[in-house]
Amino acid sequence: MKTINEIQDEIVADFSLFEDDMESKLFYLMDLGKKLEPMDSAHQTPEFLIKGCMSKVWVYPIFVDGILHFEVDSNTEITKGLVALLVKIWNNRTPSEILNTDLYFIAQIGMGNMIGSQRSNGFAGMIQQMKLYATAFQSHN
Amino acid sequence: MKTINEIQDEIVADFSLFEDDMESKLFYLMDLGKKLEPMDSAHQTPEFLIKGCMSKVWVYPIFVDGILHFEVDSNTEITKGLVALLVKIWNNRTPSEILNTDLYFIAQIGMGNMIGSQRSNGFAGMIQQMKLYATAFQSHN
Amino acid sequence: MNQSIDIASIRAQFPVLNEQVNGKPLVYFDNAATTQKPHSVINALQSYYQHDNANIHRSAHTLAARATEHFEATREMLKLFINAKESAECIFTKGVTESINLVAASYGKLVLKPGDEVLLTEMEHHSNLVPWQRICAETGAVLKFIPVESDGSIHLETALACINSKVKIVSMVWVSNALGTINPIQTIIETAHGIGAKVMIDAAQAASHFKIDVQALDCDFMALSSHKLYGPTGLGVLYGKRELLAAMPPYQSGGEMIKEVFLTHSTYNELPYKFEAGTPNIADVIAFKMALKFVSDIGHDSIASHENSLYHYLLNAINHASLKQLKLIGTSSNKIAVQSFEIESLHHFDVGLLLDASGIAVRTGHHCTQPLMRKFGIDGTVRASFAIYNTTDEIDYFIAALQKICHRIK
Amino acid sequence: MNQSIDIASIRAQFPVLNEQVNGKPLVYFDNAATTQKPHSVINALQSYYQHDNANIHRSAHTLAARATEHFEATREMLKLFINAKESAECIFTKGVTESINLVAASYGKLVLKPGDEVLLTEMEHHSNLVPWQRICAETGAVLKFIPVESDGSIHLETALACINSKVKIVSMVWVSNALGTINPIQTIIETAHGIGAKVMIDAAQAASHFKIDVQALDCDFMALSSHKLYGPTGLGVLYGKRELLAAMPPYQSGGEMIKEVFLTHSTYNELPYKFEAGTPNIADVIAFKMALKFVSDIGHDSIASHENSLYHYLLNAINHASLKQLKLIGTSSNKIAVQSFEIESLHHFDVGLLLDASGIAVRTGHHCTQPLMRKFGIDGTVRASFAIYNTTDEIDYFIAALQKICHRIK
Ligand SMILES: Cc1ncc(COP(=O)(O)O)c(C=O)c1O
Ligand SMILES: Cc1ncc(COP(=O)(O)O)c(C=O)c1O
Repeated sequence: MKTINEIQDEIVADFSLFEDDMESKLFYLMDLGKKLEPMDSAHQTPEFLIKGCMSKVWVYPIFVDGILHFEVDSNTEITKGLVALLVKIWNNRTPSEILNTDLYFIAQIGMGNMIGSQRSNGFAGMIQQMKLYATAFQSHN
Repeated sequence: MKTINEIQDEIVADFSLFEDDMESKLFYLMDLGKKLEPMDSAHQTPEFLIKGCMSKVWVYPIFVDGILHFEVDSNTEITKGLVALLVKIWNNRTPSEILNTDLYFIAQIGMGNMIGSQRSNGFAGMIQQMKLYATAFQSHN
Repeated sequence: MNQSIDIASIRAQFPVLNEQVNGKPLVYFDNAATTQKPHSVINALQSYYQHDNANIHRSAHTLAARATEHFEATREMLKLFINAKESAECIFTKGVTESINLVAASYGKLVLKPGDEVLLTEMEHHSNLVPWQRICAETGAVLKFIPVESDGSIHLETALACINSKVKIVSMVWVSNALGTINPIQTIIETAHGIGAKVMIDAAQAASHFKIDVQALDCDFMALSSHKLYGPTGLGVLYGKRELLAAMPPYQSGGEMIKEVFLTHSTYNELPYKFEAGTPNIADVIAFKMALKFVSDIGHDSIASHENSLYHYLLNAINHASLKQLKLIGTSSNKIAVQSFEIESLHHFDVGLLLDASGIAVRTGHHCTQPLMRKFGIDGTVRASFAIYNTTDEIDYFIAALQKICHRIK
Repeated sequence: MNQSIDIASIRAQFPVLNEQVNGKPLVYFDNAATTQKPHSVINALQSYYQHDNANIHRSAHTLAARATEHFEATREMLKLFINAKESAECIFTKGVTESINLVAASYGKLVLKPGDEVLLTEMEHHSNLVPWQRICAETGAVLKFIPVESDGSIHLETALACINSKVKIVSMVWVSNALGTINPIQTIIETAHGIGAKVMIDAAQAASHFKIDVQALDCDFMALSSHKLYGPTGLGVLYGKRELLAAMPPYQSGGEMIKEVFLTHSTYNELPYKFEAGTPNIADVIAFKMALKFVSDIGHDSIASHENSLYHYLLNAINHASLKQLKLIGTSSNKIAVQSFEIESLHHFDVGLLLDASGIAVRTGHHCTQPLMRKFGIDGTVRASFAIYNTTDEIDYFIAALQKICHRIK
């Protein structure tokens, strides 16, 4: 299994291929979203909805043997791609790996520019919520 | 007795002496106001108040032997000077003389510039009211 | 009177049209949300603050006199623009929203009794719905709605049938911001007057597209927003017939709107000042005159003709491009140049972002018409809305972007 | 922290100060009516319309995102400027007048019962008087007034004695616009809180002169106007404590302030949006940030120190000029740099015009404080009010003009 930073580097490399082509970046994000495992619709309840997102984003954490797994979904394709990026990096990691991550890829791919400040806030909300779950399960351990 | 236009010409000549000295023009107006015959305070009732003036201006018409005479007053010196100009021109004239006047002196002394548009409206109100009285007494005759 | 107009020279008056968005030239198709501003409006703002800025009315100094004169000149221009009987019938507000709130709170409260009806349509902007919900709740009046048909229009007969003797106020949108539908307000106004009801027209979307004549329409109230009419943000207009405005209690109170104030009671100023409490939005009012002049100089006929031809070009292009996943919302034959649509399997929001990646600005979402969206069984649309400075080239580029999107999601 | 400041370089930021009025350089002493605007504010307006103009919130395109970001940045700056706990406690309004109307209509209506008291002072601006008259008439509450002494101040003991258990709301001006008096609001707020009353502060005249800290003051509401704080016209602020604002019903309704809208009912948005119905005054909000920055960059200490020295210079100069016909109105020792006066036998209006002839802009009239004028037995004053860009040279010139006037009317 690749390290968190190896995956971040891959993401940065992938995005750099598109150079300034914003549209292709968004299509790429949407493709990422499509490749996600489907989320159990029973888990798509208000308590697992991320606050502060303009779209609906659900993040459902599953903690087994010290490892966190995330089921995610969204009602919009691009947001689904965004949360897919986080899943790519953080799925099947320990809480402490998650909590110790420096998410440098965000700045390196120029995320702010790509999705604007309002959606950036939503994206920050996803990160915060995933880290909250990591904190919760870490102390639970 | 001088004609209406002779008096207008005098006024224009007087003001031209001051060139661009606005302050002196205003003092001159105030002096004109001071020279007015005092108005009978019994005539200073709301019905003789000019509408649309920022200051209070009373115009009380007296019609004797086909000749109009105006008693006027104001609570502010400069406005009193303004109405004094009209009295200078129109006192002791027949209604038709008043109604046929072309008040060219207003433009020639640069009145708009001197007193601003709001007070110009008030000044227009005085003129209109004095002409209304002239019309009324003319038809009455 | 439909002279052909030089769109290039019109575009040159709008500095924002030179912007690059995501490396692409801006294509601004979000005009129903707010229009861009010509140089003349921007310069008027700048010039006011550089040369004339002062608080207006009742003052002895030159700057204040100058500012007052310019301020009232806009009101005079406005009177001509909408053909009001007198400028005192034109009241400056913050926008359409405030204009409607004013009428609901002041006139609504004055006349509405329990059981009376207030008649709206199902396509109202929230700004012409929520204020009436609240005043009805307060007075016991009942809200009724003229239904919207599946093409986004209202049937005139159905509408007229809603106008019964209980109706005291009809308040409706002239042109739907979400769909572009033009409503048959003239007949509705006549019929409403026949039973003694008063009619308020939300002209937010109408004013930049065709000529308004409040006397010909005989509407009782009308609301406009400057920012949708090539003018500054933060400014609107309430037109009202003098006899109605004169009978209404003031809305907000404070400076400017009073005549005499004692500690325990006050008397109120004349129209229009009675409804303009506090220091007004002086600079924006003054600059708004240049927006009215911009529209008048081009002429509403020329504007309507250019925008209509853009709209037909768009519909044609959509047909020829055979964008199978694209579904139009709002297909009435009587429309301004506004088109809402969905793309199958894509959220409107994603479509908006993808178009933005190509530099194309459209609005996405419920367009402040949630009940209308609910009626169509959707939670929002993508909306392209045109103004005088848009071109067929921009439409070609837009269609190409849509094709690319539809192709990618196949 | 009182560094000496370079007034020449500050003046250079205000283009209007280069104006000629009646052939004389403009001397602008009408700052209490509205301040002039620095380049940075004018440029921000221009730049917004040239590059970013779009309707804000809930949109997918770049211009809208940019405009939204800048718009909310002003709110963040404002939070720091008045030291609010959170930016959601800062609501954008049209001005102080609307802010007070909002509180009177929403909070006043919520809490006032027949017999309750609303406590003001006798020196309130009409904007902080008429709205309370109206809500008292509607709710049966009673208006009471802290009396004004002959020097234009209020006695703290007298004020505190007015605060009895019937008082539910105290609403008062921090600094009198007519007289310049600074009121002892801190102690009044504490005392009012002691009996459970809420306190609204009209800070229209305070904000440009000294530092505001709403948390230290612990006031419940505060109103500001941008145009008196070097910012654009048409914009104000209502600060309110979250728990109060959250409990209050909306004021105006329409777009932006809703969460979910159905035909028959609606739910409302979170703070601050619940109180911001309709398209806001986007451009002016964005430019207002530069006004706040202008004041913060100079620093309130430096501003106060410069203005105080101007004021003492003025009083000294008046004394030395022995202007016998001149009578000062408002002579409290605790004042900002504002001086009202009369000239014996001359109407204030004439004085204003005569000063204008020398290029000097002052305000004349009742200053929207008719009850206060009545208390002094006059119908108005001439008022000179200073800002950061005024100079002692201007005061010398002003005194010379007054001398000439007094000499002429002898
Ligand atoms: C003390 C005071 N309160 C309220 C106001 C009203 O402010 P605005 O006209 O900006 O609403 C003013 C301004 O004239 C004022 O000086
Ligand atoms: C039809 C309609 N009504 C009302 C409004 C509200 O206008 P404003 O936000 O300028 O108050 C709008 C603008 O969004 C609109 O399109």
